[in-house]
Amino acid sequence: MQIIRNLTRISKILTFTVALAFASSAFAENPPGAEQAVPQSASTTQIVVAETVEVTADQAPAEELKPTEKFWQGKAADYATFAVNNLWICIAAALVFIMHLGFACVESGLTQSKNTTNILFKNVFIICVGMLTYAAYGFNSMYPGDNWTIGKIFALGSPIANSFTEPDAIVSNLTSEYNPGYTYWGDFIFQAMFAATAATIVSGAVAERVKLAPFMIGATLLVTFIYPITGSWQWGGGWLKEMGFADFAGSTLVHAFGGYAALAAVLLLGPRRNKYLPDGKIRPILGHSMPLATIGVFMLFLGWYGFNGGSVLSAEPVGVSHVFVTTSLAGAAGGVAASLTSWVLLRKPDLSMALNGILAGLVGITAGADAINPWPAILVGIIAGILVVISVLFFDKIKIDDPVGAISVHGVCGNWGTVAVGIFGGGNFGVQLLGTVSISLFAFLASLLIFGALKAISGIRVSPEEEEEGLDVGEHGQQAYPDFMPNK
Amino acid sequence: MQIIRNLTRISKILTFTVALAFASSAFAENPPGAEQAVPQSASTTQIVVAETVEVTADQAPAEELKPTEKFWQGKAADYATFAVNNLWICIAAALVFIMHLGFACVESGLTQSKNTTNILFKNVFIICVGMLTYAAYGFNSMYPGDNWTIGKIFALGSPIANSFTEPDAIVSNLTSEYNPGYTYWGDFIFQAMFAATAATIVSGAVAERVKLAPFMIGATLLVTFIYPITGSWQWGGGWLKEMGFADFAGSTLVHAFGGYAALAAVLLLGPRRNKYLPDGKIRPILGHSMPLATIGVFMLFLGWYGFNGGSVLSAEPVGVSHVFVTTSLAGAAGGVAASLTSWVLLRKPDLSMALNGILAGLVGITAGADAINPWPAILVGIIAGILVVISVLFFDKIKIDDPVGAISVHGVCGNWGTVAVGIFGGGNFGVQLLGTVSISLFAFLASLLIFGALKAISGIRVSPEEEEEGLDVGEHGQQAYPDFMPNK
Amino acid sequence: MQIIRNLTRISKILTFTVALAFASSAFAENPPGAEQAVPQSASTTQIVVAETVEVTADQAPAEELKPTEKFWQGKAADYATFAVNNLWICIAAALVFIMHLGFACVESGLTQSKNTTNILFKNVFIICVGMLTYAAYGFNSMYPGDNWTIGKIFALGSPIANSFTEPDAIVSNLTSEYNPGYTYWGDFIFQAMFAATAATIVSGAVAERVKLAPFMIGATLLVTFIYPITGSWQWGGGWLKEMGFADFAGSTLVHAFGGYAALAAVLLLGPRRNKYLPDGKIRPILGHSMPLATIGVFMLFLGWYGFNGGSVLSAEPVGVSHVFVTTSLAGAAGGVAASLTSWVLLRKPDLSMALNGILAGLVGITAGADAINPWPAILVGIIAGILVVISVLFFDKIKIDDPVGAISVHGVCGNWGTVAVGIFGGGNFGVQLLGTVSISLFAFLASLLIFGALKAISGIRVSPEEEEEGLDVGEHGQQAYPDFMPNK
Amino acid sequence: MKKIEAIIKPFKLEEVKEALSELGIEGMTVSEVKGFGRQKGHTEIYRGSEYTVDFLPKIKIEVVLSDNLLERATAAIVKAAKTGKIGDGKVFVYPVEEAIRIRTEETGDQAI
Amino acid sequence: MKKIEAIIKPFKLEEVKEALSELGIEGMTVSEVKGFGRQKGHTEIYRGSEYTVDFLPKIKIEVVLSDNLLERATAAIVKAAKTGKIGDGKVFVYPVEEAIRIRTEETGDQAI
Amino acid sequence: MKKIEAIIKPFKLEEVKEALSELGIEGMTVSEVKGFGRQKGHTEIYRGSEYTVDFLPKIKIEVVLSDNLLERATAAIVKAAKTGKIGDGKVFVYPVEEAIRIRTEETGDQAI
Ligand SMILES: Nc1ncnc2c1ncn2[C@@H]1O[C@H](COP(=O)(O)OP(=O)(O)O)[C@@H](O)[C@H]1O
Ligand SMILES: Nc1ncnc2c1ncn2[C@@H]1O[C@H](COP(=O)(O)OP(=O)(O)O)[C@@H](O)[C@H]1O
Ligand SMILES: Nc1ncnc2c1ncn2[C@@H]1O[C@H](COP(=O)(O)OP(=O)(O)O)[C@@H](O)[C@H]1O
Repeated sequence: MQIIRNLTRISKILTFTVALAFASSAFAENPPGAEQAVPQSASTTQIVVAETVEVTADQAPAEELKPTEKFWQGKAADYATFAVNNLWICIAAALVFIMHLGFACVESGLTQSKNTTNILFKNVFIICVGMLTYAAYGFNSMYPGDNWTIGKIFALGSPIANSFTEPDAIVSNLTSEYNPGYTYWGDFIFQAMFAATAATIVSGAVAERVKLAPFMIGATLLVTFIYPITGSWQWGGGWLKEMGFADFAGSTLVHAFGGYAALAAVLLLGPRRNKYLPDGKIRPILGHSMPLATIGVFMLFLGWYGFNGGSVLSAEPVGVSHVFVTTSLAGAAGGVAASLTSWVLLRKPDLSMALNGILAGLVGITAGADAINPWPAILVGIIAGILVVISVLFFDKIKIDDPVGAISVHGVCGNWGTVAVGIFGGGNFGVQLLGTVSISLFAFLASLLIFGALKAISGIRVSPEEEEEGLDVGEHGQQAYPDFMPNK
Repeated sequence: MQIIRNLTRISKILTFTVALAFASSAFAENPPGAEQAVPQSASTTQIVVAETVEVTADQAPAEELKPTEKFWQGKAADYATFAVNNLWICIAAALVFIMHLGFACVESGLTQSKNTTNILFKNVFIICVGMLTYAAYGFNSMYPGDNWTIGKIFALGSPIANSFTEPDAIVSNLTSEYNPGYTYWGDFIFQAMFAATAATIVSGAVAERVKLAPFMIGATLLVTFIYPITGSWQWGGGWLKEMGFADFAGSTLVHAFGGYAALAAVLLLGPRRNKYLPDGKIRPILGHSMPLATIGVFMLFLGWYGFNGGSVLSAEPVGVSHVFVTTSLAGAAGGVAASLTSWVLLRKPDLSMALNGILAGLVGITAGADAINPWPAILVGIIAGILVVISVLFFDKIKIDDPVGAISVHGVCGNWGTVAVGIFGGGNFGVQLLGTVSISLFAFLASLLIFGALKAISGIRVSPEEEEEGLDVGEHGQQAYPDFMPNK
Repeated sequence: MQIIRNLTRISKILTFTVALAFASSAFAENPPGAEQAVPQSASTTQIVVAETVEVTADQAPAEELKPTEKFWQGKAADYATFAVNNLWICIAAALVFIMHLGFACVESGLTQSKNTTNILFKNVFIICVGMLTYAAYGFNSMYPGDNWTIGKIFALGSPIANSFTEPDAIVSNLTSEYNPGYTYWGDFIFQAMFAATAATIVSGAVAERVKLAPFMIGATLLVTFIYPITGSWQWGGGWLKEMGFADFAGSTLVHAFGGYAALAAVLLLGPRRNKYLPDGKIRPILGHSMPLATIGVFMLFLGWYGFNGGSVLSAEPVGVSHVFVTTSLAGAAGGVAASLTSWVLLRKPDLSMALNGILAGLVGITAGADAINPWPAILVGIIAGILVVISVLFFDKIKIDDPVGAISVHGVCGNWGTVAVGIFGGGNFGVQLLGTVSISLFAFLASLLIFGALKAISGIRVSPEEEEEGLDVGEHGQQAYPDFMPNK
Repeated sequence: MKKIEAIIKPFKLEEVKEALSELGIEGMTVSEVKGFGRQKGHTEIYRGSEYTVDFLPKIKIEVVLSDNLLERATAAIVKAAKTGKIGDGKVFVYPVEEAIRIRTEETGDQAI
Repeated sequence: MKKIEAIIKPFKLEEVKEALSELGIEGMTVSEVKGFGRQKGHTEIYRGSEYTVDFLPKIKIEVVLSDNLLERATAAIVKAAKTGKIGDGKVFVYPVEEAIRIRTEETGDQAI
Repeated sequence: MKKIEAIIKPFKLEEVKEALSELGIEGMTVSEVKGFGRQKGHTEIYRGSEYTVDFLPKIKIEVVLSDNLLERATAAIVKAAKTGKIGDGKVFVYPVEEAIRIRTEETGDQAI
């Protein structure tokens, strides 16, 4: 009974939400960037192969062709180029998707086993909800086209289109008229994968003590409303873009954003219990599984080929291959530099630092992967790798407790990577600095506001008892590695 | 001695098997869909680049060109389109391949550590043997072309071609004459990856109690002989296809097939010991590693981009990007819906349910990923996510013990996804229902027959002692996580 | 203070290294294969889309076009083909990258948990340093073009180009003039990923007893200086190539190289303590995590699609799809054959052998994935799968202790795969034998020299106490799975 | 006071626990151990080399109780843990000199 | 000689260890155990089925010491391990007949 | 009857087991413990913060045996477990009041 009543409640809520989105996508003004959006029962008819185009072109009367077929008629080579470009965006989106597994693994590997289910849940939740809210609001808030609400600073979002039915709308959204590199759908899905990343970064920094529900709300707000704002400033064609700011794949827009949002949340939360002892000593809290952390970093590195490589926004050969080279070399240099730095500073080579170093190098090159040449890219990676070790030590020294080094990896190295474009990548140093500082600051303040409000309303930290016992049992009633159990 | 004798025996058996296949592929009638199949020592000569075509076209006499070069002469743009299409099929095949790691991880993560080696072994075995038997029999049974044995219902299989040597055969199998989207090889490998999936689904449901050898035999029979039959009904152009049934990437053909085959096997096997207590209580048997289960689900989600995306059967931009969007959003919606449902119904957010919910959403959208628009796709995912939680509870209630929820995820949500095409994707509701029911039923009955026969012949369940002790030691003499060991 | 002094030291060393590389890349003679290499602040200007070409071709005066745009003018179809080819090389590079996660997981899964951090660190380090030294020296040593130092046997390396600025250099390095399949950058990154593989193979064989620092030095020397030598003999156009040797993707050049380098290192190191008992008994040392090993093998299998598929060096449809088929089937056949062999010979189906068998099949087909037809490919895989089991038993019998079976998988099956091209792939048997023997021998001797020298200088083996206690604590002070810890 | 240490087969834990609860015993401490005994282990092969797993997983239950409960408790454990097959395990009884409940500092029979 | 066996809450280990060190006790052996007691476990739901986790993680500390240290040691443990909340654990004292240090073969109080 | 509890270095387990087997001792129970003692742990650094690993992995062997075997058994354990280096461990001997074999309900020396 209870079950059925609850179920009815859930389905009502969910149906309502979706109905709302439906409604707004159907009756609202056309979403910016989409010509029209009248619902359509099926889109099976959209498939076209250039091959066919030519054949039918000879035989069938032109008026029977579908709009995209008509568009591509006589442009078989352009169609092929568009197909490879769009395919790359889609594959790149899948690669960025797998970064979320990377985050889940790194974050759970570098924390205690009693909080593993919680961390995994948070990461699973964020990527899911991030895609949905980006569809419902974020995409159009971040890429407003000409529909700015407050000139070049803020645009109100709206749901993505549901389908395109008018021939004109089809052509202008689903062919190279929309963009030489991708369809409207390809554009959306690639950007959607990016969106959840920022919130995921926060997840690692607040691990082992943040209350689940407020975190879920805060992270959802961040990814839905805040990330698109700063995103619009640059990639949406906003004020930073107009100033000539350069941030190729998001050292600042994604990583520093996440890093500084994390910093605010960490400041509000405070350190984990018994991390900083009364006598001033720092008690390390060991990560429970190095294989998990390593799997995570390799998954992130793999995903970065989509993150940076896809940001070429086409399969243009020079761009993609150049970005692959700089990304690889900077990541590798970061890993080597952090290994050696930890070896010298900390006596023994620290695997967790080597892993952080790889990520630091990758974050560092993200802003200039297209604009920086391979040898300077290595230098960017080396500096990031050294920087991340020092930064981790520094934050620990000032008692800012970041279990996985997210603030250092994404925040600090995100800043570094962005200004590095001003040094090695032909960017304007001042503008680069301005850009990375203003977005970092905005992310910090927005996060402070959101998590500050949540702290005031419901609290954001679990009880000391729950922290001792672990959030897996406290929040989920589910251990990550349940062992022996009474057998009846 | 013993070793050498055994070895001789193995090599004899294996050589015989391969020789048979060789023979049949060489001397049998040409396999359907392949023009001829005379063995050829090497196929190094097949590589051609459109680039070269043009160059050689001017300089070399036409008669020196290889058949494919000749074919593509003057069609450089079509060649480029064909290259990107075929590349996508190949990459998609690799993505579907990695789903098998996903299954291995989900299934072992959600079961006890004493059965982990066994589950991993089963998954490793199935993907290997599935590819081989699909080459030896399944592919031609599933795609008979015009060679039906019993009209549009059943076609006898035969080995795939070994090579193409006649110019005509080369062109008709290895260019866009075969298919605008892929070569004969690309076609085979993409379909082969799908084939093993159905059997792998069974593996999870029967985990922790099924005897290894009978399982291996049963799963091999299923994937070799049964899956191609139902597959031929739709994708092979059989009776369901003719009725207008729509199942884009296999909500029914792959997932419901696997789910109902699993149901039959589970009914024959019975529940795990001490799962349903005499007093009517259900004793949960906890999965031993949430990180493993999470890695598995992310791998499956990643692979699904190939599963659904590749089912466009070309790199056609609108199709691929649309499928990426619907697949992503439905998976995400399933995850969120299942999380919330478990939170409301079961008091706390259950990670294992969130993971099942993602898979449910993905299974749900698989039939209509091309035909359903993004917003209804979210609705399909939400319903699948709610459905899977209720279904898992329901099967437990009626004492059908499915350790990983395979019947609910693949069977029930496979059905749902298929009829959803009749609701949101322009399909005929009646035909959709008929299709999903008839294939589910056929899979159920075939599995009942196969595992029933195995049960009668050799038994399919391990002894209670082995079940207590774990199948890792019982079947493999190999623990998954061996701990301290005498040191001499 | 100490920290700052150390830091200064590190940064000095690193800056110096990079400066050196910069200098040499800038002022050295042009690297072979690159027309010129004057540093350039940014390469943002390189992006071109065929689409644009056509548009601008009509409107803008030709002299304003960038060199690549000019090059592609009027060749829209060739541009599309080049884009898909180059994209495939880049994606293939990413897939090969993930093989390094595969190695890390297999090696750590098949060894004891007290050495896990150490193995992970070695694998992380090797892929990072391998890419860097390949950029600094290896690429140009392996692909000398006409710049051989000692005719067709040895070429001195040099850093890769930093950028191309002269229009001629841009065209000749970044368009199909460089190669129909990829740009200079694509070429480099794909080859760089291969380079580290050989050293990684060694890592597994010497696991659980090798001293970290000497291993790092030895592996770096191997990958930097030795691998490019044997590589140049074939892929660089050296003496073996001229003799008609065939090794498509490196059964010998990569795998046997790694396997025999490993053999030399293992001979110098000796077996793990208590592995071979005084009474002649062999004490097995169990791998600590089967899931980790399984994840590793699946990652390697996935990566192999890039390793072999990318070695087509273009997206040519017949080549790529043929290679996907032979690679898949041979890997599958290896897995099945090894499972059955271990079942017959060793009483129970051994998962670790099934996993080794898959790798054996993949290594076996690597030399002839393009030239061998599907059915013989299965035979190659079956033989590799049987061979690897026997070989593992054999090496144990003669007391050569290889914890993960690397010598058998990569060495022995690498040899087998290479001569198999002489049997099934149209290669000359004698030349195949000569090629695989000479490269295996060279790798063995070079490794003997390097690790022999290191043994003489610093020792290459940890102390017996450290071996008992585990290298994780000894070398890194970091357990892989730290458990309960005093809480203050 | 006495301490009972029972080494039992892992899947018997729940039954033993319930048998003790029925006697009014409300506290016990349990750990995972490996047992070597008459129940011979099994010989396995790993990558071709034979080895014997002669340490089998067992559960150790420790209960401190007052003398008057001793007999009934041992009997209950024996009854609940018995399968009749080799390897069922042992019950050992030790003298205890003192017990203290940390929370309340009660001692003796009060503490257990 | 006596043996103290203390079952404590895991996060109290370090404090207890220090308390003992201050008394000059230089050796102890520690293991992870699961405790069942008045501190009731929690009821959880896994995939829809309820179950009770009534074995809670505890740490067992074993110290063998000379009789004259006994009182101070138990007091120190009780003090360090106490939170006042249910589940704080127990201290049990057992007689020890002999102790040998393997390295030196010293026996009795010398050995500990 | 007595109970011997030996804390030894992990890699000595097999030798101790064999030494005991040679005396005709057919049963024992083994567990993984962490030891704190004169053998100081090591100081490590994790992400920049120093910490001391002063709980080192040890193996605990428990054997209940008849009084007449006691001397030989302790001697055998000491001999087999000794490396002469610090941290070799301890042997403790406790009184046992009763032993019961669950399978047969035999008691006393019969049971062990
Ligand atoms: N003398 C002993 N001292 C301590 N533990 C023992 C002793 N003998 C047996 N055990 C424990 O009891 C378990 C069962 O004993 P075993 O001899 O295998 O079978 P049974 O209990 O049927 O006689 C062993 O695995 C071991 O843990
Ligand atoms: N009679 C007993 N014998 C052995 N261990 C016990 C006994 N009673 C309690 N314990 C151990 O002490 C722990 C704490 O006991 P509990 O009754 O929960 O709370 P408290 O210590 O506050 O009385 C238990 O978890 C168990 O490990
Ligand atoms: N008083 C004690 N009570 C219980 N266990 C002890 C005691 N003293 C030492 N141990 C155990 O013996 C182990 C070895 O002791 P340690 O003092 O390190 O070296 P040694 O055995 O050479 O004197 C310790 O790690 C601990 O497990």
